[in-house]
Amino acid sequence: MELYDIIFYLFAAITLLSAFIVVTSKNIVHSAFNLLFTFFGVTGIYVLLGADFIAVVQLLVYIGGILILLLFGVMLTNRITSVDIRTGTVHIIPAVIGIGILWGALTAIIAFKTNWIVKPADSMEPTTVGLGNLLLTDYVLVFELLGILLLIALIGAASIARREFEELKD
Amino acid sequence: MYNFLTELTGNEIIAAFISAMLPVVFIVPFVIFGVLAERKVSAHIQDRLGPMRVGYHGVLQTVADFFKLIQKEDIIAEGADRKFFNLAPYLVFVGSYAVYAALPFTSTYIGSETDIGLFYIIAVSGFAVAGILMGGWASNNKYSLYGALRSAAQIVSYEIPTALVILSMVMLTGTLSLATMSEMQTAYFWNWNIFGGAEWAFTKLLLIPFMFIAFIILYISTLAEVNRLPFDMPEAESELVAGYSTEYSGMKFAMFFLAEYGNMFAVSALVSVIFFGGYQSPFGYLGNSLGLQWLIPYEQLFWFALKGILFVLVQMWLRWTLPRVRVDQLMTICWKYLIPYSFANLIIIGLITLL
Amino acid sequence: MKQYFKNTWEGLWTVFVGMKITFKHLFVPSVTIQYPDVKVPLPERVRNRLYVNMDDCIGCDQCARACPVECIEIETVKSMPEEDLGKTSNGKKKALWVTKFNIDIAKCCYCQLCVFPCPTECIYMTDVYEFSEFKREDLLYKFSTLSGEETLQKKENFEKFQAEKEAQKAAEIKAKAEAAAKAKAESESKPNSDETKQSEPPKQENS
Amino acid sequence: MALRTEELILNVGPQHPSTHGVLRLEVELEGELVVKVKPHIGYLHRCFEKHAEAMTYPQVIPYTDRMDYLASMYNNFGYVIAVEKLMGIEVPERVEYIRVIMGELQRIASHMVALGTYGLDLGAFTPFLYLFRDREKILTMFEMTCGARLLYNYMWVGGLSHDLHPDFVRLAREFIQYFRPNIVELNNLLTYNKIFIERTAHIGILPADTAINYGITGPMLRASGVNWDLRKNDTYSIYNRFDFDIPVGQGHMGTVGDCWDRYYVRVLEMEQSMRILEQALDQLPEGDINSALPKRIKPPVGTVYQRVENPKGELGYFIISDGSLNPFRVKVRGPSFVNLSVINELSRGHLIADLIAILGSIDIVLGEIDR
Repeated sequence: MELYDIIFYLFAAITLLSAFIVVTSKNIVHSAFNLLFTFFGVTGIYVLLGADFIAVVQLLVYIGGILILLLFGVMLTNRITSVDIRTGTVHIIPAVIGIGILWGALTAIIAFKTNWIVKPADSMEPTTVGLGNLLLTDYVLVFELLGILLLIALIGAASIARREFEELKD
Repeated sequence: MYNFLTELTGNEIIAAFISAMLPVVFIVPFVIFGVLAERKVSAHIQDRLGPMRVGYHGVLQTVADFFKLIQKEDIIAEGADRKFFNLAPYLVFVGSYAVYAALPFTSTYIGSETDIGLFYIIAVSGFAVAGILMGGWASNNKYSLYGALRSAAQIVSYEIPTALVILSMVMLTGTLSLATMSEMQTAYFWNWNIFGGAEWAFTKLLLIPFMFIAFIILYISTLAEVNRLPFDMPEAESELVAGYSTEYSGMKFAMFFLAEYGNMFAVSALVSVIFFGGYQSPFGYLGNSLGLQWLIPYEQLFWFALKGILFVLVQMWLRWTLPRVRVDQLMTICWKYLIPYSFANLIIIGLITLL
Repeated sequence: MKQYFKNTWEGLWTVFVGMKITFKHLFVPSVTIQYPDVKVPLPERVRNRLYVNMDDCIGCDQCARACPVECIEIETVKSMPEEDLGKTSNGKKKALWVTKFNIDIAKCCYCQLCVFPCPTECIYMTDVYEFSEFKREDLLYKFSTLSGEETLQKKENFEKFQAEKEAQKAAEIKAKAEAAAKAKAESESKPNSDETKQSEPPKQENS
Repeated sequence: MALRTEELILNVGPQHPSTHGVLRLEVELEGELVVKVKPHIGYLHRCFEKHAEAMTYPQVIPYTDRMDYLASMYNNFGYVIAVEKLMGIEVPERVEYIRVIMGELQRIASHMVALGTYGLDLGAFTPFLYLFRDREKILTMFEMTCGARLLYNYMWVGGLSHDLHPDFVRLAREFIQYFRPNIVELNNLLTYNKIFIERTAHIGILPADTAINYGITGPMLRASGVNWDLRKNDTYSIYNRFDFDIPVGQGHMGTVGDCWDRYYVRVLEMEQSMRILEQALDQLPEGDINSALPKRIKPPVGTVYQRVENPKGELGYFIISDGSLNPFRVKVRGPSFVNLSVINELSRGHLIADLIAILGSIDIVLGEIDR
């Protein structure tokens, strides 16, 4: 076993385990924090795949941004610890059967129908330049539209969250 | 470094482990020095003596404190969420430690010679926020939670001016790699980015004032990112007791401390790499003039540490001078002042580079 | 807009001014001292631990009465007529055995009110300020020079003396009563003129 | 958008770095906005007023020291002139001058603590220590004179416990020379600092009418623009002989009566106190300080109310005498206690950080509030 493999399995284990806790945990804050480890594990796998830029974006956007906001929301929710989320104890047997069949079929197809191409891994090349070129040439319209969309969302969020403080003052 | 160790030990796992542990060899002595320096600087600014007991003029005070902290009882409040409470200090430390992976200590030692080092540093500093939030929440204390929330809001906001300034520098230098950026500012101090970069041209003169503005913006926002006064909202002693670290004691508290001081050096090093040539000597190398090539990395390490420590000292100097800003003023400074200025600066630097 | 730039400038400038001041102070010699190694000389009037010079104490109890927190406790026993307790340094004659002179320094509020009324200036405040103890009982200072046995003995002496005196008095009274009865019997016209002498009460043993 | 939210109750204190003692503020918060503040006091209650009934008149003086322990001299001052008024004692000139000198030095010392801790509340540690360094000089002078640094028991009914130390006048003059430049330095370091101004200007505005309604006195009232100082308006001792100004808040940096004004009024008062000191030191007569000391303090039956301008405001002593050696009743009108009552009014709608700033600007001493 090489170093590469060890790290891969480490990250995979982190991702799967924490993802499992995210789904099963009864405490919503625990779920949110475990999501952090899921994202982190995914980041590691991105790095191993040679997608360094995507990995950093994952770190920046998901951990540094989205997850923090999520935690903000969760933490400020009323009575966080006493929230009772039902985790599917009602129809557990039909659910297991249904998902089992679906999952079995999918794995069977993947296992038997796919033509696996085995070739040595590419040496890691920096992807930043390529990404930058693509974003500002082929996909420039999408890029700009997304930017505008996000801006609109930002302004909308700000205007919703805005509150008049004057009523409090007297 | 990694390759060298692989050859030396013959096992890449051990080599990877050793090269990953190397920054610890730097951080721990630095923290011991940093805490002492903080106390001494504050003492002398305030006409006091500071620690004087342990060792000559108290130089071993932090070592003694460290041993004291190890021995301390590890208190976990009853209402705390034990798992996350225990995990949080380490997560915060991981966040600050991960930054060191991309810092070029010398031209030969850099943790990861990745091409996107700057971007990585911005991203990874968000990791500490998660740790702080976790610690604040798990403490089950209102002050801690306030501290954590403030900290998160603060760090997320101040990433923007940092990123904008870094963006303008990336435009100027055309690289995201810290090693390359340092390499470009080689030889003498007038080649540093703060003096307009390596090329001699009319643009260099034009750039200098805007570089200074960029430097000040970056320095202020890094101060905020590492929660130093005047932006120490999360800890805000007089308001929130000790913020997110209120409930911590013993070694876990020391972890927070380690992370804080580690972060201080990391951002100072970042500033020195971006504007002050990183590990480059300002006056050329002694090793070159003496013909001793092996000396150069050590000289570089010296300059790197010196510049970093210098900025850390300025942070301390500021801390003992200024009052704390209020939490909404912190946001005002960020959104109404730093971001517009850095935007304008970005555009102007872009225009000048196009010239 | 003008205000905006003014704010920016003021912010930076005042920070700079502040930094200049603190930088200057970096090179100002420190005003603090290394306390247990170096000590500030105390002025002569300094008020710290109370001390009683028992040689001069006459047991008058004025300090205990002046104390607002009642930290001084004094007990005295009258001396025997044949005993000579000597004189205080300012010439007052001592007449009481001070069997107990306790100062609970933990209660003391260092107000110095006990010092002024003292007629012989035997209680005063010293410049000793390091007298912390591990046990609270150790803060109860006992100044009396008499040992327990001596105290008992003095008390016994006094009681014996008192008893003797009383017996003597009783005998006297008896004798007088007898004499008075005799006198009365002899002549009823004369009133008992020495009654005032007889009714003189015995002196209090403690004040 | 009506989101259902809930107020958060936060207990600030009694163990908190900036409640200046053992004060507990029950704060109702909406986010970080203060909705309501309810001060809970009494953690330091020592029954001063009840105690005084069991004490003789001179024995009460050490107890007054312990009320506002940052301005003990002034507490003594108020008490002794109240008893003197009750007994009709005229004290010698020299005693009057010494009392004024001590009182004004105490005012400077008390304001130093107020300003220093105010900086500390806002996160500036250094001015605090600079001011404490200077306060030490005043305390040393006090120690030279009466032997104590904090709880003096210096002023007695009809006189003083000790005469001035021979070096005192020289040291006091030196102190004035030394301290004037330090005020300038303090102003540059803290008062005019942009961050400090931002933190304090327009915060916790106390309008003059509210201040009067609540009975606020002292620098707090003056910061609201009301020219009211008992040293001038209801003069006692020999304050009418000195030439000094009463600084009032003018809203230089924000609105009249905001935290910055309250802070700055104290800075200006230190300067005025030094003016009084200079005059008093120049005029200080020679003489015996003990000539008016009564043999036995046994005031006639009657009541007296005497108020003085303590560093924090109007400190009043109401004493009922039944003709015995002990006062029948001593009631104190403490300035901090009254000034604290306005905190809810001041801090409503501000942030927690502002609450700290407002509390600091009131300059409370819990020893006097709880008594």
